[in-house]
Amino acid sequence: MVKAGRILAAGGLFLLAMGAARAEQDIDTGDTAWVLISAALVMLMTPGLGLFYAGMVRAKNVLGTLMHSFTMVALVGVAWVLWGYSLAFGGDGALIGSLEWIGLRGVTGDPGPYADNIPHLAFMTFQGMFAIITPALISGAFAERMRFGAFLLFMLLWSTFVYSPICHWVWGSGGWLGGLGALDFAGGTVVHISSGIAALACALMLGRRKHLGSEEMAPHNLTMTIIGTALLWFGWFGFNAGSALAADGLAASAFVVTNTAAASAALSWMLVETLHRRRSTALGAASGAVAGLVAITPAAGFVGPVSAVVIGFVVSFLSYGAILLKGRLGYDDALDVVAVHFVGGAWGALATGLFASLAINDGGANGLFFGGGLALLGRQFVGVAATAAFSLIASLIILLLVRVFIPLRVTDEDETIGLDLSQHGEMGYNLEAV
Amino acid sequence: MVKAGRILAAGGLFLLAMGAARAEQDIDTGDTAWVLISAALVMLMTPGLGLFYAGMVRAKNVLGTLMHSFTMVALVGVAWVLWGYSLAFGGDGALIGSLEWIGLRGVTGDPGPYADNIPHLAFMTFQGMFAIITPALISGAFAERMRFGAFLLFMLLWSTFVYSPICHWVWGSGGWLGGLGALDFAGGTVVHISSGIAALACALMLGRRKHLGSEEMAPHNLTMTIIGTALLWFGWFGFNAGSALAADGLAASAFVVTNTAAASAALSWMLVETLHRRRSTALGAASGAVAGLVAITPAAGFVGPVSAVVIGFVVSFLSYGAILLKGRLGYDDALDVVAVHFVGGAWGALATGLFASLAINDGGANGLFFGGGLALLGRQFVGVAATAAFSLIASLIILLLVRVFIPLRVTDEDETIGLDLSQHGEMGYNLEAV
Amino acid sequence: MVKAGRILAAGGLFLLAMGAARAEQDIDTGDTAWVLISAALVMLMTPGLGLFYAGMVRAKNVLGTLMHSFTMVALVGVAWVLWGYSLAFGGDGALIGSLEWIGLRGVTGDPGPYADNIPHLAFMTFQGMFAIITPALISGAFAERMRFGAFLLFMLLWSTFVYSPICHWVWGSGGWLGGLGALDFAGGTVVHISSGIAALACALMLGRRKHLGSEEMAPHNLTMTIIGTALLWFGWFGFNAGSALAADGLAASAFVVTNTAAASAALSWMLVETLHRRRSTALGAASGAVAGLVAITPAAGFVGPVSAVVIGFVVSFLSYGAILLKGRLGYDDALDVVAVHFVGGAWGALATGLFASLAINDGGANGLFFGGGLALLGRQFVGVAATAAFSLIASLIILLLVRVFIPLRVTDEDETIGLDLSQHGEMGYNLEAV
Amino acid sequence: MIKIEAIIRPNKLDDVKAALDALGVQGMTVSHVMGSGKQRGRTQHYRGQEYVVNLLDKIKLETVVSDAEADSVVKAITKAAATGEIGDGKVFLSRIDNAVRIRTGEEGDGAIR
Amino acid sequence: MIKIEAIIRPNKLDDVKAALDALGVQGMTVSHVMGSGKQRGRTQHYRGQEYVVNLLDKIKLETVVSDAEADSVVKAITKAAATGEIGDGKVFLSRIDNAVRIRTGEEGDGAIR
Amino acid sequence: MIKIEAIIRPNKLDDVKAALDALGVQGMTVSHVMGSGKQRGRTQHYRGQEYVVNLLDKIKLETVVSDAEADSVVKAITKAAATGEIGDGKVFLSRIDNAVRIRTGEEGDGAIR
Ligand SMILES: Nc1ncnc2c1ncn2[C@@H]1O[C@H](COP(=O)(O)OP(=O)(O)O)[C@@H](O)[C@H]1O
Ligand SMILES: Nc1ncnc2c1ncn2[C@@H]1O[C@H](COP(=O)(O)OP(=O)(O)O)[C@@H](O)[C@H]1O
Ligand SMILES: Nc1ncnc2c1ncn2[C@@H]1O[C@H](COP(=O)(O)OP(=O)(O)O)[C@@H](O)[C@H]1O
Repeated sequence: MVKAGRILAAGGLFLLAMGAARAEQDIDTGDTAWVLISAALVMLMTPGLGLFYAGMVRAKNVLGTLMHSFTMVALVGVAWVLWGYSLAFGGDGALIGSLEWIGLRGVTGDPGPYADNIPHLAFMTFQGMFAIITPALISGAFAERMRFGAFLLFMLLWSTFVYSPICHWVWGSGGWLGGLGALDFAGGTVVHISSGIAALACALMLGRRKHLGSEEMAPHNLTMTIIGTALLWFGWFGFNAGSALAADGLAASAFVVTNTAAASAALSWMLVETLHRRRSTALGAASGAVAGLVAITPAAGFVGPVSAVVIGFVVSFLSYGAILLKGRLGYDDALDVVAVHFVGGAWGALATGLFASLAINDGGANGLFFGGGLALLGRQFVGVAATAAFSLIASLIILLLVRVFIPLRVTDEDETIGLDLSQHGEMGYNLEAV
Repeated sequence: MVKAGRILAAGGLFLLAMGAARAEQDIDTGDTAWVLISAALVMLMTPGLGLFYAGMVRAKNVLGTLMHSFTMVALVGVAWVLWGYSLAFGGDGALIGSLEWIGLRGVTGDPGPYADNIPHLAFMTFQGMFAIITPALISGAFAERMRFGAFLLFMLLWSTFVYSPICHWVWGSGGWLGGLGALDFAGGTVVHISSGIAALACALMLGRRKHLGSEEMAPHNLTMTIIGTALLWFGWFGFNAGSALAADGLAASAFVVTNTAAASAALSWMLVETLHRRRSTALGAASGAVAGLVAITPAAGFVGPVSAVVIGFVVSFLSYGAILLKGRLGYDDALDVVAVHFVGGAWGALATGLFASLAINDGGANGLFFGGGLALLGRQFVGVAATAAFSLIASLIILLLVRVFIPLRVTDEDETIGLDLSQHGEMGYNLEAV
Repeated sequence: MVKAGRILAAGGLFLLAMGAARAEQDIDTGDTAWVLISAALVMLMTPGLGLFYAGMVRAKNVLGTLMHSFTMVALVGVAWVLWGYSLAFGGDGALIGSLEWIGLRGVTGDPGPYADNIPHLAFMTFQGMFAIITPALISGAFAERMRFGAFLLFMLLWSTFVYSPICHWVWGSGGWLGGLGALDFAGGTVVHISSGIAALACALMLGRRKHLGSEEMAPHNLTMTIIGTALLWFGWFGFNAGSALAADGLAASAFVVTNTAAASAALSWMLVETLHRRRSTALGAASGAVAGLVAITPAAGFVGPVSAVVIGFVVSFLSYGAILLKGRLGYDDALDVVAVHFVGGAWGALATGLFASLAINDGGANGLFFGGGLALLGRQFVGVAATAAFSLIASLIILLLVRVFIPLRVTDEDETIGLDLSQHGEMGYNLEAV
Repeated sequence: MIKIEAIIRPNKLDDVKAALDALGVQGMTVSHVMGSGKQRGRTQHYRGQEYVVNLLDKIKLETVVSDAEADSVVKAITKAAATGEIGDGKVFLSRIDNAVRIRTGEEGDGAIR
Repeated sequence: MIKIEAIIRPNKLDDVKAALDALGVQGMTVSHVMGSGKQRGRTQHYRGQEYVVNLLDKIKLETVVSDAEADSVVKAITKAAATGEIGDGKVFLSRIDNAVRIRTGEEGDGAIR
Repeated sequence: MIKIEAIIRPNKLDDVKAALDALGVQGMTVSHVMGSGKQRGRTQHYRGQEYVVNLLDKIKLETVVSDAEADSVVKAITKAAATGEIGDGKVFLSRIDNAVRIRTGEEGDGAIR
């Protein structure tokens, strides 16, 4: 798959546009500023996700849920530097990277092979933030019941053996999915489908929360969820528009469709709620916004604003439907990762095959609705299917493996007491102490 | 009115300074990075405003209040792309834009007519964030009692028939107020006066909250208000310094006076409180900071730092006085939008006529205190008066119109229960669930 | 000490790399965008710090604690513009700046003497954000018991007579510590050691909180502390990578080690907790992240990513140990400023003497582990010792002086009631009002 | 002495307090409780799922009064707290054997006025 | 009338409510309290410091019933709230002299059903 | 059995608990309440508007003890909770007809120790 026009076009057209006075290996300060701030924005998304999730759980699990995101910044933050980046982007293999950049050996402030306009380290850290948030996304599935030690081990393995390979397939030099020519601007497959389907594996393996259905499990603090949504939306500009790897017209275009799809999906989620339940909720508006951001992610650099309105509008119906379906199927994906990230990501990847247009990005392709026929749509489908299949199976294997060493679930008593006290010996709130 | 030096100077002086090697239609990556991140910053202000407001209401209305801001990002986010931008910036009319850019037809990643150094889409989305926050500002006036459906309809109409025209008058090509030569760097009239006076219309039309005065209506969570203030202040750097539309000395100057005026006004609000009530409050420091940010908005690119200290220092006395006056006049502008945004914005616009200096921005003018006489002050006054008069009348008409279809207020019972349960079927906090 | 390579290299190598077409006094838009957004990021750190601290106090002191940070943005924000910047960066003295830039006279949108690639005002405001956060850091030491008036007076004096001089020593033109050739990339001495040791002075002078040890003083809202940590981490990218004063490879390198050290320290704090208490906590992960950010601050532009892993890993053991020691020594540094900022900052400064490498920054030096021998380590030690000694003594003198005019502590009754009601006449939360 | 315990609607607290004030009864203790009874809760929706909350926010107001005052206090509360709609709440009366004012050690009726 | 006051584990509230429902007892008032007794609290750690919290979250459920019902209600609560582990809580019974339904002014047994 | 209900200052809870501990009384139930009485509230200011809050934070501590213990428990509470300033609170005593330990079904005095 082709990430941004940047990567492919790096040796060609773009440089000309940069002005003749710029030497080939020069760093562009504007592009670098944009990629660095984008990396910072994407970093902020992970604690933002923590807030988004933590607001939805019961108060006794608020810190445990925040930790599911926060510790990913720490754990994957270190692992990515030590080996993850090299496995994802090193070498030229079809299936996985190499160990050539282990410990970032040779990755410096000079431009690297993936972008000649920014420091290699900037590209590395921008990518690292994607590697951090992806496993954190999964954690919504097993909220309120996973043992902390098992969680850490699962995530370390998943990041290494699922994320890095898929990332290499799609964006790494020589990666087989990238070679196919399907499009994934900012991580529809790499980030959302991979995590969304891993969430299904987790929900199935961990089982349902105790008393689900009988006890009330209403979100304990939706204001926290709204704050998280705001930070996610804000950070997503870095996620999508930063994926242009340059501060150019393509970045602006990705920025605009990102905002538009999120806005459209927030509205349509409110609409579907009103149709179903006669009221539109704050949680619904937030959920819609996130679903819209997920859906536009693979398409961001390839579609125009009116297409973004449609992509966003449709995703809420699909994700909302998937949530209702979950109720019927009976698995406990506590915070609806499957419905939002897998369903939303798959829709976005396929929608790219419908709405992509060379008028938006001449490094992309035309989708079905813009005269491109079914070719791109087919390639998009292969991307979705391959990513989902691999991530589902590999996640199940890793969970089985972890279970050999540590039980996946907390004890019943600890689940009753909550993760905060049982796993961390803390309480989120002591609002009434003297 | 002249927005930034950028707009007017776009064809002239500025290009020379950019270096000869840059072709005339080239995008500057540094400027683009700055405008894109500024757009992201301004986007963040709207949920920040939601937090600022929501912390001040009672807990039973917290989500309803957050929704008043959050849904603006969604609703205006889509409307701006589909028609709002075109109505505000398309064509050359004196009173309103055109439909030429409807659905962003022709608005691309290449530079547009308003800024030759950045993608047209970047200019569009930066402006879109202003269009989003402006109606959200109004919502503080009718907090805790407006029906959600009526709210949405009012906002859609207001954005289309009040914001877009005023924006065109001031910043659009051919706009009559811009033609006069008054100065509004970042939206004193377009954003703050227009919304601040619309707030008065809403407060008058909706009437007072039940039991105002008899029941205690203390802010339910001032920590939320402080978080919101922090995000507003942070985002305002994009609002004001981003309005330079370039990462240059003018942007730096606007950045500095923004911070300085906010800081000065926070101090002076604490002072006036201490004089009046013998204590300075956190809500006061926050209110002062926001008032200072409002006041410096029109002046940001035209005044120096010491002037900013004065502008900020004075605004708190004016806004605080307006709040006390509200108590006497008896209208229920629940969260003091009139006092902060209309009074603060009007003071800022007039202060620009006092403190503007060609030494700061040679695309501006000299104010009264810098040897410019009364000319600029007079033009500023016309800007304030015209904007306020139009917005007040148009807002009243729209409210009357909306009322034909949907009652503006919730029922008494729903007001007692709160917006969260009655309008959205949710509760903000479930802190004590098991 | 040498701040960034930027400052020293300003006249030399760097300009060549910028491309020949750029005139010597031209502003680079990419660098300017980066420094402006970095300044905004650092601004956000101060309210972020307020949240970090306020989550740890009891609910009755939450606003008082937020005010300790928030009012610094206001107070120092104004003082820096009026005289602080001039005292820190004006003139060529060895010990203190001059009054030449008082009220920012002569500080404009053109480049200044400290950086020729960005507006002087951008440099000024970026530095101003450091001046704002430094005193705010101290406030954790005297949380829950300092009188608000005494607090304001102390901070104004400390900023003027401690921060500005130390800042001049290290980064100011002619400053004696800078002349020595020790390294402080982003403020290990200027920010963290100066504030960390001042915190000790405050803890000693104010005495212990009433009932410390007998009453439970558990953090009232750790979710707030986590939000604060997220904002600190996010903002720290501006703090450290912005200190490159350019959007270049050095900035990217500083960015990467910042994230890496924070991640590593969060993990190692969780480890040391697990070793000590068999559980890792959310407060621990947050504390570790902040300690790691502190430790990497002086080293950020001089060390590589693997060194950052080590620097971060070690700091948690040192800071955690210092917290345990505090329990033994009996002073009440309420929120552990000494352990995190003084100990972490001192370790970071010395670690720079161990891990610095010319391969990372040829404007720096080689540390002990990279073939540089003990020379740099010795210079680093002088920097730590001189800063700590001066700040400790000067802080004590200022406290004694303030005490002449205003008692430092609130009355016993006010301490029981809490700062929010007693100092500000407000309450943070009214969650259960009707 | 009689303990009067009233479960009332949260938004009636101010009115009840005013009514007691008018009788010269100032001492009272108030707490947030949740009540279930005939009154139906509002349904909430979270991501399409329905929650019927059948514990509703109520205020419990307790005041210990002398036997002589009890009757008029109950009347005042009942009048001030009533809306006529289901959910207005109850007043319960029970006997208190003794009361002590902590500050002074006074006992009996003297402790509660 | 008898007031039955039960201190129970928070996570047993739903079971107890169901048991009372089965008896036709719907009126009750519930509040969040903290209890101390034989049950030991979990220790918490904040930056290496240990806090033993010996006040544990409990639910207080109060329901006023007619004398005739009291026995079966106590039994139902006791059965539904028991886990057999220390900390299950207590039920206290005391006499209520009168009850008034605020909405209607009804008194006595008629007020509580 | 006697129910002892004490309304005390929040910051006196630790002292009172220690005093009860000294008497061997460990079982108790504590809740956050708001009290009104002679003590005046602090005024609050929000944007220049004044709020006089006349409901002040208090702690309600309930413990059911045997008739024999009641006197010493009341004395201990009164002593530990007193500051001598207005607002120290009250202790109320009332009769409990029976107590049941949910865990074991024990009744009477045996249920409360
Ligand atoms: N038998 C009871 N014991 C204790 N509290 C009760 C009882 N019955 C009702 N309540 C309290 O009174 C409140 C109102 O009761 P409800 O039956 O809804 O309305 P009404 O009192 O108007 O008939 C309930 O929410 C509950 O708190
Ligand atoms: N004498 C008492 N008076 C009032 N409440 C009590 C008393 N003893 C126990 N409780 C309440 O009952 C709860 C459970 O008591 P505990 O002794 O821990 O377990 P158990 O009831 O199983 O023996 C306590 O947390 C407290 O709320
Ligand atoms: N008659 C009463 N019934 C119930 N609670 C009371 C009564 N009088 C006082 N209280 C409680 O006792 C607290 C202290 O009473 P107050 O009159 O302020 O001081 P003091 O007890 O020192 O005279 C009040 O806040 C309230 O909670």
